[in-house]
Amino acid sequence: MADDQDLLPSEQPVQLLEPSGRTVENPVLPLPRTDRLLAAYESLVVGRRVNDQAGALVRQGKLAVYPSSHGQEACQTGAALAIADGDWLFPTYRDTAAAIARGVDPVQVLTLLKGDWHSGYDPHEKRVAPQATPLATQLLHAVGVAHAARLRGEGTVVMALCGDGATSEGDFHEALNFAAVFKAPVVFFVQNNEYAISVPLARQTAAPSLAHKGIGYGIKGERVDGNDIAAVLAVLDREVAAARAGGGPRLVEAHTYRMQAHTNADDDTRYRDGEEVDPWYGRDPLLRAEALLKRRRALTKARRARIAERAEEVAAAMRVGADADTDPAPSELFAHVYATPTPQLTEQAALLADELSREGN
Amino acid sequence: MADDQDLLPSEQPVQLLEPSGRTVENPVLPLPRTDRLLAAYESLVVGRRVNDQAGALVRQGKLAVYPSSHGQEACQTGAALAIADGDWLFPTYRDTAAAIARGVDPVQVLTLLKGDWHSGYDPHEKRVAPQATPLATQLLHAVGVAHAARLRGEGTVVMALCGDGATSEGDFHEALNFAAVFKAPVVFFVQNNEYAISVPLARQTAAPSLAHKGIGYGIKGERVDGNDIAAVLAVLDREVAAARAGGGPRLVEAHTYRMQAHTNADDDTRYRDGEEVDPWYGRDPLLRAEALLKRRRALTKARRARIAERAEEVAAAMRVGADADTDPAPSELFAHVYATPTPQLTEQAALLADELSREGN
Amino acid sequence: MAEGSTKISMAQALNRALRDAMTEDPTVYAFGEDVGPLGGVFRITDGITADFGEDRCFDTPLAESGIVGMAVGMAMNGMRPVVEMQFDAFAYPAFEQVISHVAKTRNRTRGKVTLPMVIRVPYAGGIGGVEHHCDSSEAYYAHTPGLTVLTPSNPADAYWMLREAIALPDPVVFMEPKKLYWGKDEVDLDTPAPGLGTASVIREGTDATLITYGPSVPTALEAAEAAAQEGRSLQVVDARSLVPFDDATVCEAVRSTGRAVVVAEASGFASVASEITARVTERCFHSLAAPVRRVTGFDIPYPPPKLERHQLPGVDRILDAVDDLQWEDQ
Amino acid sequence: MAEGSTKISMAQALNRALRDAMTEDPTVYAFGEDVGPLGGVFRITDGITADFGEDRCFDTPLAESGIVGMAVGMAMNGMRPVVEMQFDAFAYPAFEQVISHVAKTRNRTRGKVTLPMVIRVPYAGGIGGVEHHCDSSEAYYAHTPGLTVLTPSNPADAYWMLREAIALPDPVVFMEPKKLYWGKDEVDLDTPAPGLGTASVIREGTDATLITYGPSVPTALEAAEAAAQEGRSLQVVDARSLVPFDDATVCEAVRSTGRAVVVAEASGFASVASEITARVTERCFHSLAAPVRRVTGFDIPYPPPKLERHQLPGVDRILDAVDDLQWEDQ
Ligand SMILES: Cc1ncc(C[n+]2csc(CCOP(=O)(O)OP(=O)(O)O)c2C)c(N)n1
Ligand SMILES: Cc1ncc(C[n+]2csc(CCOP(=O)(O)OP(=O)(O)O)c2C)c(N)n1
Ligand SMILES: [Mg+2]
Ligand SMILES: [Mg+2]
Repeated sequence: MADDQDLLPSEQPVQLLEPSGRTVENPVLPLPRTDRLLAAYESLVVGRRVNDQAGALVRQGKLAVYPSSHGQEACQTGAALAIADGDWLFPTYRDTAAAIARGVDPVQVLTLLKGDWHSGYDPHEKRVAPQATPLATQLLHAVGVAHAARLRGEGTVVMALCGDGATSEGDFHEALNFAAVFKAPVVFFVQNNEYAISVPLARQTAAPSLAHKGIGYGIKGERVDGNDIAAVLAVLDREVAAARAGGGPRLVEAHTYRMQAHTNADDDTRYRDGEEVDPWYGRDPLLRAEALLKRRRALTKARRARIAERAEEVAAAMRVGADADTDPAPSELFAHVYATPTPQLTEQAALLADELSREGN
Repeated sequence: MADDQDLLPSEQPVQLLEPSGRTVENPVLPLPRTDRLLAAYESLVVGRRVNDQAGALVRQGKLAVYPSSHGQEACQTGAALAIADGDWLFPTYRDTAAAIARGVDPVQVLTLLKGDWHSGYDPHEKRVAPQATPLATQLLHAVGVAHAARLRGEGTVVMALCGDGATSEGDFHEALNFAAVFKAPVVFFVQNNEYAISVPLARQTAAPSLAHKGIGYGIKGERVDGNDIAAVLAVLDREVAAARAGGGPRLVEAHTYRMQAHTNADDDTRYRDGEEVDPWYGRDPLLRAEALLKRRRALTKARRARIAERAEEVAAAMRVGADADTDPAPSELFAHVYATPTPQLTEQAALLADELSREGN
Repeated sequence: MAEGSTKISMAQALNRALRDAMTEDPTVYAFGEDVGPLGGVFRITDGITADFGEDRCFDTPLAESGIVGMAVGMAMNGMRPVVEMQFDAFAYPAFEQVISHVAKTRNRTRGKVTLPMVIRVPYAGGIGGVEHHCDSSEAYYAHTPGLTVLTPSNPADAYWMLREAIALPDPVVFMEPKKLYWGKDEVDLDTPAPGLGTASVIREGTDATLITYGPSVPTALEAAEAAAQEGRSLQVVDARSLVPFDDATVCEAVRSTGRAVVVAEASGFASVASEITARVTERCFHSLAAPVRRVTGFDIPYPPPKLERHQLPGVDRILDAVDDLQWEDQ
Repeated sequence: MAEGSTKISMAQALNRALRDAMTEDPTVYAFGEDVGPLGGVFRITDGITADFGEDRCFDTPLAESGIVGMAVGMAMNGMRPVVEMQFDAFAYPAFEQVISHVAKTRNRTRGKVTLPMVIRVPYAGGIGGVEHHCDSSEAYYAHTPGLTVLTPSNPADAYWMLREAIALPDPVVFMEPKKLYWGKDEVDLDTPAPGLGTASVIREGTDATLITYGPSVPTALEAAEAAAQEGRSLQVVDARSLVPFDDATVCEAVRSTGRAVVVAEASGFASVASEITARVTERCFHSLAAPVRRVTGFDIPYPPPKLERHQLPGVDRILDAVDDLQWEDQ
């Protein structure tokens, strides 16, 4: 049995960059290399642009719903960049930017947001699971994917995301426990953004931190400043490597903040003050990364321009995608329920087809 | 937020009595007073007798099923004796001896074991919830009872029992979390008897101990030698007092061992060796308590005789109860589904009554 | 609550019912996810925490089994919890608590422990919701002995049925058709409660009977209106209470017309609509001029927003079914 | 598996089916509570860990949502998990995983992610089990689009149906009537599989049709035997596959006799029996001389052992229902 102290998280969330962008000395975790930080910065900019663009499309009535990760882009980016191509990412409904950072086609993520279908990309293509809505349920799927890979002797690691609220669900518990018992190579990455819709963290847990949940499963817990991309990357890199090396699962809690309402349908003025939100603008993950890269003169004008251009390309694609007529055919309703439709579904599909033909569709 | 070290259990399970019955010095937890230990000893003897008698009745075909707590009597007794009359006990299917130690009529517990009805005592009478079968579900009920009492300003504490296997269920997690967030006065008392039917503890958890699960909820965890009645009482007394004083919930793990098969229907030779079981005979909770009390000359011959007599009375009552014709009336099937039977049930009851009258019943 | 008749939405009616119950009975407590300061994602508990205090209406950690399980304990200990499941599909984590305890505790204890509690479930579709937000889950509960399952279709019923549900000594699964939350209607608070377990003939008619409930009620009424234009007189029955089921009212209605269509949004297979069809047929067989037809959701997962209209029983689909009722020999 | 015909129990047949599938397909994995060294509380996985190794058949921590959720992930990643829920009521903690993921993943991903997995559920009563060990939970699954729900009634069907279930590219809830585990019968392994989704006419008859499945099949056969003594010829259909449902076979049978009784152990309200009654009536209305009758469990929680015989559809209750089929005008 592990010495229990090794399983507890560090006393404070790991931080490698102050909000000002100045670096923090850390005896064990070095700052990621500059080219990696540059790539991460690009992903942050794209992520922010995705959030802004989706928000605008919602306001224009072109998307049905959007849960923004504005302010959480360092978590989104870090989760995607810390894993290798053969690994898997398990995102939630809020992790659109993570899926895009992982390479999922931004237009394909619109399928869900436009209300065309429940999910729009092939999960096997980039090894990104469908964005999960029922909270914490996907964590168990992540364990299953990891366990299957481990049984086949593959070196796959699974990055499984969830929010602070989701840690209260029974499935969170069962997932961490199964992963630990089976030594499944999963990094559980909790974005603690202090809210579950309107419910603040204090109503979610009385624990010293969410990372302290690890020890109860024999899992090493760690916590990190979730608005510090350098720290997120450094910590996730270490935990992914540990999981890949056969060390079993890891739990990482990122301290961040949900800057916007839960979704466009939510009114956050009913449960929090602007004064609570304000300080978080000073902790913006983009500005912080930018300040560092500028200080290191790594962010050339040309590079900035290229990054901005990429972000605009993604946004433009989203706008085009949102306008495109991608309405699904009614017959699709019956096409994917079973590999072979049941006799009952065949009858029902015929009924609908008949109705539609009479309507003149 | 609590200092995290305060929430971790002691390095070793608390022990106040060695298996030999010799006392162990403990700087913070004194040995319970002798009269209390005498009362506990009586309860241990009765508990053992209940286990033996139930086992015999099963072998005679007079009970449908019995999950024995042989060897776990110190946990059974401790759980019952550590709480006050106004408190509540939430036992599992295995905790028959605890329910009896709490004052539930031994004959009434036979109702379930004979297959007469699902539960045989009035839970409000002694404040003992029905013995729970679906694992860990009762822990949430315990939290609700405690929360209701707290809302009314009552000083009630709830002692909620479960096994090591049950700690893997989502409801265990949700119960501890709810209790912690609402500061509900619940003492969660886990009898870690190393098995969940055939599954050993190592397949249940990779944690340093089950008591290490507390910190993840902000709950103080503690562990105790579950075959040492003095330690069980001392620890539970302390935790009950803390919960009553408004300190919120507590988690206590008792290290014990399931000496017999899971139930009479189980064949434990399929998954464990006799050699594994044998050493536990040397850790018997009764012998240990007896050795202490003898050494202290507290166990007079007369007292022993009285205790033996009480145990025999209980056993005799169980035998009589097992033989009594307590078959429920078929009409009861419809009597307790709703306060007022639905029209559907009234029809169905009439159908059955008609059938039975035609059968000549 | 102020007396007399007012025009309010179903959401407001539910809010008032909860407030009135909480005012009258100090043992009524409301809790769930986001029901506190936010007032619930559908605002059913709007303002209740502010007015009744944080003890009486509060947010819980995010865990539905926890919510229902804690409610069971509170109900065991003298309280009347009213809990909210945020959406239909998010009640599933509580399934074991509902089936194995909420439904069975009275029976388990031979009536010694009763659970007066209400589980409110906003359910069904028609609001453009994404996956998991539009399930019609009533069959799971209606199939489970020990549960009372109610579903109002208008503000007045919503008010009175929630009051009755809270007052009942037994657990109620209270299914709220979320697409009807915002429709306003007169609520006359001087009218006495309808009486638990009763169906209601909400439109008279002589040619055939539409039997429906919850989200499909307005559609059935529309269909009856459209049929009337075509000279066919359809009676509409709102079952309201799925368990207990009001056989007397429903069967009397069907016998009076001799033809029936059951309309429900849930997928049809092994559903409440199957039950109504089966029992009406069993009981009214010789009064029936044609088999009872069902118009239900297809046996598919609830569709994405862009396709949901095909899943919802619509006026045309209902009228097609009515046309199928073998009128030729009339 | 050795060829030819042998007399084995349903438990043995299931064990063989699992072994044969595991031998043929290295992606088949079995896991759950106590299925490893113990071989499961019903010994369905007896000896499999020893013979196939701990990776292929293993015990999990005690958490049903975890078991099903992990199986979903393994199925996503190229495997064919076969998981055991220890008893019917202990599958409820997994309900959200089953309803919101197992049933919906293929549809969610437009067929990109498929879940070839089997959830084995020992179900129903008749074994003197205590509370929570005897639920007939098939309606919950049969009502849920996306699930295939099978239930064998004899060793041969058990063998072939489990093989088919494991081979299917979709998730199957495989309901095993635990009271039939120990009954032995001939299993001819040279006979081809029955074909997924097919009902079976297991006894010919001309006066009325008993439609049944799973635990009630032997009782229905007994009833037919008793009826024959009294000169009444009852046909018996074993539905076997609840989803998909074999309308063709069942309706042809009912039309051939003109009378039907549906026999099922589950509580009747909003059940599979309701569905069968409704659909047979819809489809065979003009062939029916009497309404389709149902003989089901009462709408009560499953009784304690001492009373369970009253809940189980018995020969007399079935014959009473047959007597009720309005024979007077024959
Ligand atoms: C099982 C379940 N219950 C309830 C919901 C409704 N719901 C959607 S998001 C949300 C809050 C989630 O909070 P958190 O896990 O912190 O993630 P965040 O939204 O902050 O990213 C809730 C209650 C759900 N999706 N699933
Ligand atoms: C939800 C649920 N799943 C499965 C079971 C079947 N079951 C009964 S007892 C048991 C083992 C429990 O082990 P543990 O919690 O350690 O308690 P013990 O029997 O050792 O006292 C199992 C799996 C159950 N009762 N409830
Ligand atoms: Mg959050
Ligand atoms: Mg145990």
